[in-house]
Amino acid sequence: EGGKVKVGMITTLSGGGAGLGIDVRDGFMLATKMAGNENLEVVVEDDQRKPEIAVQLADKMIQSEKVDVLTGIIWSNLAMAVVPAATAQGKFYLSPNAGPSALAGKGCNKLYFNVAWQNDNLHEAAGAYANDAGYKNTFMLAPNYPAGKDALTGYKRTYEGEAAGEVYTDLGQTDYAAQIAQIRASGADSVFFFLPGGMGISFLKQYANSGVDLPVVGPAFSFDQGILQAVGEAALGIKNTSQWNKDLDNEANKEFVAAFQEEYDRLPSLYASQGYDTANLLLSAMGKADVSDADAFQAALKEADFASVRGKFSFGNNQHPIQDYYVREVVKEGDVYTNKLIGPSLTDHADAYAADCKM
Amino acid sequence: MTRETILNTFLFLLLPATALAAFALDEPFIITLATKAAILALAGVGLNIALGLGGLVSFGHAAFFGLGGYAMGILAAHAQSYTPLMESPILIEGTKSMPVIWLVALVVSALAALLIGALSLRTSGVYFIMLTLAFGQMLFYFAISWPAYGGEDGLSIYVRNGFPGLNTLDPLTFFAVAFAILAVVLFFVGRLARAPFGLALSAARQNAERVEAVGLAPFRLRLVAFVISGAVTGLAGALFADLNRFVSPTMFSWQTSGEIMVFVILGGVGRLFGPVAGAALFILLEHVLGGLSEFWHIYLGLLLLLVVLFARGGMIGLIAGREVAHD
Amino acid sequence: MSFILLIEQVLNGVQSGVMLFLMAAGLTLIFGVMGLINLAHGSLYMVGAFAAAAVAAATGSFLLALVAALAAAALAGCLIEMTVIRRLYDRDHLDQVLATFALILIFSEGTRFLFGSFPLFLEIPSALSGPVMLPGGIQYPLYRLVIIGVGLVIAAGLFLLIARTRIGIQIRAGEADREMIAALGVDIAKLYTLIFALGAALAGLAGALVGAIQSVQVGMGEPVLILAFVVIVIGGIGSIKGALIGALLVGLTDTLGSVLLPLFFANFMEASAATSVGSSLASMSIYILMAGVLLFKPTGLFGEA
Amino acid sequence: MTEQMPEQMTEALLDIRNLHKSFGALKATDNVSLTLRKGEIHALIGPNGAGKSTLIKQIAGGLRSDSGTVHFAGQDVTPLSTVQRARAGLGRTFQISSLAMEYTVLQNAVLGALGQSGRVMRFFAPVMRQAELRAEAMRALELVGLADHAAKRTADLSHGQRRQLEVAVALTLRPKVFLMDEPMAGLGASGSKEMTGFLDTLRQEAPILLVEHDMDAVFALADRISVLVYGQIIASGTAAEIKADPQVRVAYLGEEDAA
Amino acid sequence: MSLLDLKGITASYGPTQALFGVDLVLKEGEVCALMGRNGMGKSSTIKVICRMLKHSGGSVTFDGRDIGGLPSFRAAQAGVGLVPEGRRCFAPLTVHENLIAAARPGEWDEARVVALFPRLGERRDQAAGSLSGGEQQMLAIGRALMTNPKLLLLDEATEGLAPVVRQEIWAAVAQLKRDSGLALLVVDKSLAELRRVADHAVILERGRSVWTGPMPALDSQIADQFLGV
Ligand SMILES: Nc1ncnc2c1ncn2[C@@H]1O[C@H](COP(=O)(O)OP(=O)(O)OP(=O)(O)O)[C@@H](O)[C@H]1O
Ligand SMILES: Nc1ncnc2c1ncn2[C@@H]1O[C@H](COP(=O)(O)OP(=O)(O)OP(=O)(O)O)[C@@H](O)[C@H]1O
Ligand SMILES: [Mg+2]
Ligand SMILES: [Mg+2]
Repeated sequence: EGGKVKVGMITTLSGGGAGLGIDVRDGFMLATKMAGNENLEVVVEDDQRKPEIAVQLADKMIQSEKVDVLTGIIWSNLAMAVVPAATAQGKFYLSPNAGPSALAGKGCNKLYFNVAWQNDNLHEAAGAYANDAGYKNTFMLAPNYPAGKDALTGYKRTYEGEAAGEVYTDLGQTDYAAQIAQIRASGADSVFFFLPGGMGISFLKQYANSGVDLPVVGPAFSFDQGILQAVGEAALGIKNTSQWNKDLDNEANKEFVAAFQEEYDRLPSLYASQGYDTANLLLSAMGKADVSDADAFQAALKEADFASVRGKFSFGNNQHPIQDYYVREVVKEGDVYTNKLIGPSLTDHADAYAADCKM
Repeated sequence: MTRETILNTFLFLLLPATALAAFALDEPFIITLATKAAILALAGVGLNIALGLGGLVSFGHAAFFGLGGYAMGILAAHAQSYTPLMESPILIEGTKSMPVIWLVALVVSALAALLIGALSLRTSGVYFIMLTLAFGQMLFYFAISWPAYGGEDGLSIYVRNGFPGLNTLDPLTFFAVAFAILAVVLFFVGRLARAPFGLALSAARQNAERVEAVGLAPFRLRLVAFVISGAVTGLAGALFADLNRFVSPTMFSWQTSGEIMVFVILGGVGRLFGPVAGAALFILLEHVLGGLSEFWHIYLGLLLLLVVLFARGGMIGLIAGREVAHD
Repeated sequence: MSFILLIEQVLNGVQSGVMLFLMAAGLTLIFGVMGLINLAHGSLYMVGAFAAAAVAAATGSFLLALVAALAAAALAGCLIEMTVIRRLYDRDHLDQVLATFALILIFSEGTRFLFGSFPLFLEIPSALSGPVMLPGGIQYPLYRLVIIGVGLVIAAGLFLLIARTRIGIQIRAGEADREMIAALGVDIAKLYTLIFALGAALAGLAGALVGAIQSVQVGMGEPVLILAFVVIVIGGIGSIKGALIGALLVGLTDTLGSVLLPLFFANFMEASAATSVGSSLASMSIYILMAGVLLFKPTGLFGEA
Repeated sequence: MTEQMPEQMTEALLDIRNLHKSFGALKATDNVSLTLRKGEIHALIGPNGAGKSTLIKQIAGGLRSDSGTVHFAGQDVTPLSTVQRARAGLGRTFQISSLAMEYTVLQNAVLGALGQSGRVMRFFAPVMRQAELRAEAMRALELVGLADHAAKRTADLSHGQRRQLEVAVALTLRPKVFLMDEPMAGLGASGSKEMTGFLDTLRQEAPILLVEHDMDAVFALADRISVLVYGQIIASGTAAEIKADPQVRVAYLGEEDAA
Repeated sequence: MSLLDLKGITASYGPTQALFGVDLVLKEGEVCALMGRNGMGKSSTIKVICRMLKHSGGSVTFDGRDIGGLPSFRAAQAGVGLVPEGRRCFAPLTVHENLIAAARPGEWDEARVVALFPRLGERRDQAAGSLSGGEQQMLAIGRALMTNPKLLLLDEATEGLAPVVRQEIWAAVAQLKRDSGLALLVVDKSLAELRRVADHAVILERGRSVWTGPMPALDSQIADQFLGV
């Protein structure tokens, strides 16, 4: 059953942020290797984190490589550049990471599946955790770009307390002394921040050294396996929210974590898990339908009939995940900083835009 | 015919030949690459007017490239959503017509170049480089944080804009459009370089004191050159956005300015066809090396280094000889 | 905003200015004095940070890490000066831009090849960690005070080197007319290698010092590079004093802009819009500052025509 | 020779009144007044650092005067820029050659002709094919004796040849007045002799304010000589008068004056 | 033994050959006049001696050793002092800084240079770029003397100087010749002055040394033939 499928993976493999793309790729390739399905062919290209390059690679994949399915993009702005054009040309797109709201609501599409989360989800989970922890007055911090604004919106959607301050920093900012001083003076009882990549590392190091010791919460992005070692002790004990952790107790996850370490000699990250799930979703659909029959293949994907490393996993009407979100804590295991699962934050959570999707 | 003329003709024909071959072999993506090369070459030709003829090292040409791109993005986005750009005092509607978009891109980037040039040209040398960079960065940050047109996410146009009587969705047709524009601009720039204006401008680069002493104002010459240069690069920006059906603030980034500059230097500063050679080579490298190794930037870097150190006068200089031809 | 907070923010501005100065000092030395636009200066900053992180991880000593940063950056500086840079002194700025741009590509991807794609860990030594109490009840990280001190010492040292020593005179003479100073018997090539290495070492030191409180990652040098250029242009190229003043101006504008502008807009706007508009303007503020300075003084505050 | 000229010919074409320029405490020019009449060569001599080049720059517009006025062809040009003054007909040569080095000799001369023609904002027709400009440029090159080198790159000229080209470019401007800062400098003995002969004929085209240290040339050419010392004119008169002036001998000519 | 010995020097600027065979011998304490019309290769010869221009054929021997392969700073250290055509003072540096930039110990120090050119003392802290032309020329000579050379190359050192100063410089040259055993190679357009100070002369014509001989032998016929005077 099911014919050949050619997948085009466009992801960030060089320059800043390459670590994320490499993890998604490695997770994805691990799953395909484990499945050993000869009908699946993957071509990988590096988008250098530039939207224009991503668009051109998509054109190349579609026009020259004649792929059936696209995947791999890490960043929302690149996804916004590629996804509408790809689906307009009748190609499936499976998102292993980015989940911009525009593609979840009005802009949803039969050919577009998100296998990670909608962008707001982890922030919503953080807001829910803040309520549980009894925070009443949070200081919020994010970079001044659309995803940053979405982050604060998402947090405030579930968080019920007051805002001690809302601050947007420069994208790529490296010094947070001014913001930390504001936090100190604000009378907040907690801090929520969304600062992906190097920005988060800088913030955490400086925060730890500043003498301010309010509790901090944030989405998993600043605490992921790839960068935790660089933050070091400054991250210890911090709570963060995620839909996955390496100690999640299910068979698929155990197998994945073991196989990933075996194959690549490092602990898997959130992004690797998402890449892995994306591949398994695709493989599950390939078992059921032929990609040339778009309707059938879409239906097969939507069933989400695969063993997710997150445990239960299903798609909502807008083809975005309905899944559980957890609180994790940064701990040190031997020499390695990593996350420990603390407990659930949101269960069977869908995103806020699903209602706008007319599909 | 000099060697440079032969080389130029060859280079010039290389692009359409590639596109046609790709068409014959049914490799539409190669046509897209050729189109990209033509458009980026156009941006480089624009920069080369300021850089090569005028000696104005602008590190902020991304400003015009981006403005051209956003002219297309904003007009098309409004046309796409059927919302007017402005209702009072006069009604301005969006449009999906390429000629109108080009005109707007030209005018907007020319005006921006007039403003930026009038301010930046008060300085010179490195200060000029940095001031143009500063203006580019201002626009970059503005575009990133201005939510109305997508901020950092940029703007997607789902269908390419139209040109009366042509099917621009067809890759070959769109290539032909871009190439025709490049050809026309090259012709005019070629004339401009040998015209009185070109002689005076180039003299102002070599020795401004001398130009003043013969009764010509270097500032005016440079400003006019900067405006023409900005407008051409702006037009390229509009085409580039149409090629990708997408605009984003990266078009404004300093790396974009740097890349346009790389085309020019790679090909040969002040050579009419320098940017064409430079852009084509760059895209070829990106395409070929990018496929070879994750670390292809190392090879690209080494190659660029070799060109600067050992092929003075760029690729064209290497092949056609160092001296820029004089009448 | 309370007065104490304002003072603290001013201190933050000064501190970030001094951090920038560490970077700008080497750049202005190379750029102003030798007339070379070195875009790869940011790469040397990165080399310093990576060397420090690697040595700190291996030995656990921050002091050794700093030494390693200085040595590695100086070595890298010597190496590129002797292989590449010295062929660029007589070229125009364009060639320099392209060649050093190429060096960025090589350094960045080379570093990634050696150290992988993930950020490295580098921490401030425990003796310098944590806050201290300043008069007036301001809690301020000790490490940042140390950076301010180091920066000012380096500023003074460089100033003396360039303005008062014979080596300084020879360097400046070489910038004016390289061929002539050589014809008078000065081995300018060796001198330049030395100066380039010194500038590189300063960048490496900056990378290590700053890397301890930021993220040590590939590409970390580029944003700082642009800022450092802004600094030396505001201050006037080639002037150490200018670089210091420029760095402080940029640091203060950036810090205070990001804090005060949103507050300012909140006076006549709804809060979240004010935050957003204020932050946007703040990110442009240093460029506006630079444009403003150059419009009134086309060669920077302390630059010569 | 000025006595024989008709009245309107002797009226001052260039009239400099009370120019001052200080650099800090140094008064580079101090209340300098000078006139230049049609058909004459007025030489300005004086020790090094006396302020001659400063004065030329003040007249040409490159340096703003602290006070004083420059009248040119009956018009007060004091507020005008260098460019405007050049357009008005002030042709200038530089003490240190200032040319477009990448251009050929001919192109440099055409540039001058172009500046004079006022038709620079043309973007289409090739400039080197424009017959009038070429003719004008060649005329100037022939006058200074560079016609044979027209196709040579300026950077490849020897020092002396560059001096000649400097004068040629000034010629193409068809100026009403020449300001020449040391045109003989760098010309060998034979070159100086030729240049002297040439300037002698040039005064028919336009009068010359000549700054020069070559006394053979100055005494052979000048109708009037003014001596500038420490920014002030200490003497003014014919060659014979100046040669005899003891003050001038001490300050400038020295004792063993060859002339 | 001769201090400087050029044999059959040829040299080019890129494709244009400037020197086609120059022979020149100079002994310690001697003054040699290098003459020729404009563009005949005087400056190029000077540049070959101080290694600013690489020669393509022939040999340059200085102080008993072949300096043909040395970089220019080594030639200077060996004792070649240069006062270049066009002065080339370091414009942004002060007069004082110009003087000490490349100074080497010896009998010439700043005090002695200032005694020779008092005006330099008056302008000690002024930027060289804003000096008058003549002042810059004095500075260039002073700067070369401060390196305490064995051979001083003077390329049009009196260009643009007032007659009084010119006389001073000629007097200084004569004094150098008399007192310090310094050898001088002088390019200048004043035949009269060269006759007074030089021991012998070399005349260049189109990049070739066409006449060499003691100064008195340079009669008006030769001067007319090669120099146009
Ligand atoms: N920009 C300046 N700043 C300070 N002093 C200056 C400046 N320009 C000129 N001077 C001084 O003004 C005086 C006059 O200089 P100027 O160049 O006019 O002399 P000059 O008469 O042309 O001399 P020369 O015959 O040697 O060329 C000199 O002492 C010079 O050092
Ligand atoms: N940098 C250069 N590039 C190319 N050709 C040059 C260069 N310098 C000099 N020449 C050529 O070399 C020849 C000799 O020049 P050189 O400067 O040695 O002459 P010179 O005798 O010093 O003349 P002058 O008396 O005018 O200074 C000339 O024909 C000149 O055109
Ligand atoms: Mg003068
Ligand atoms: Mg000469």
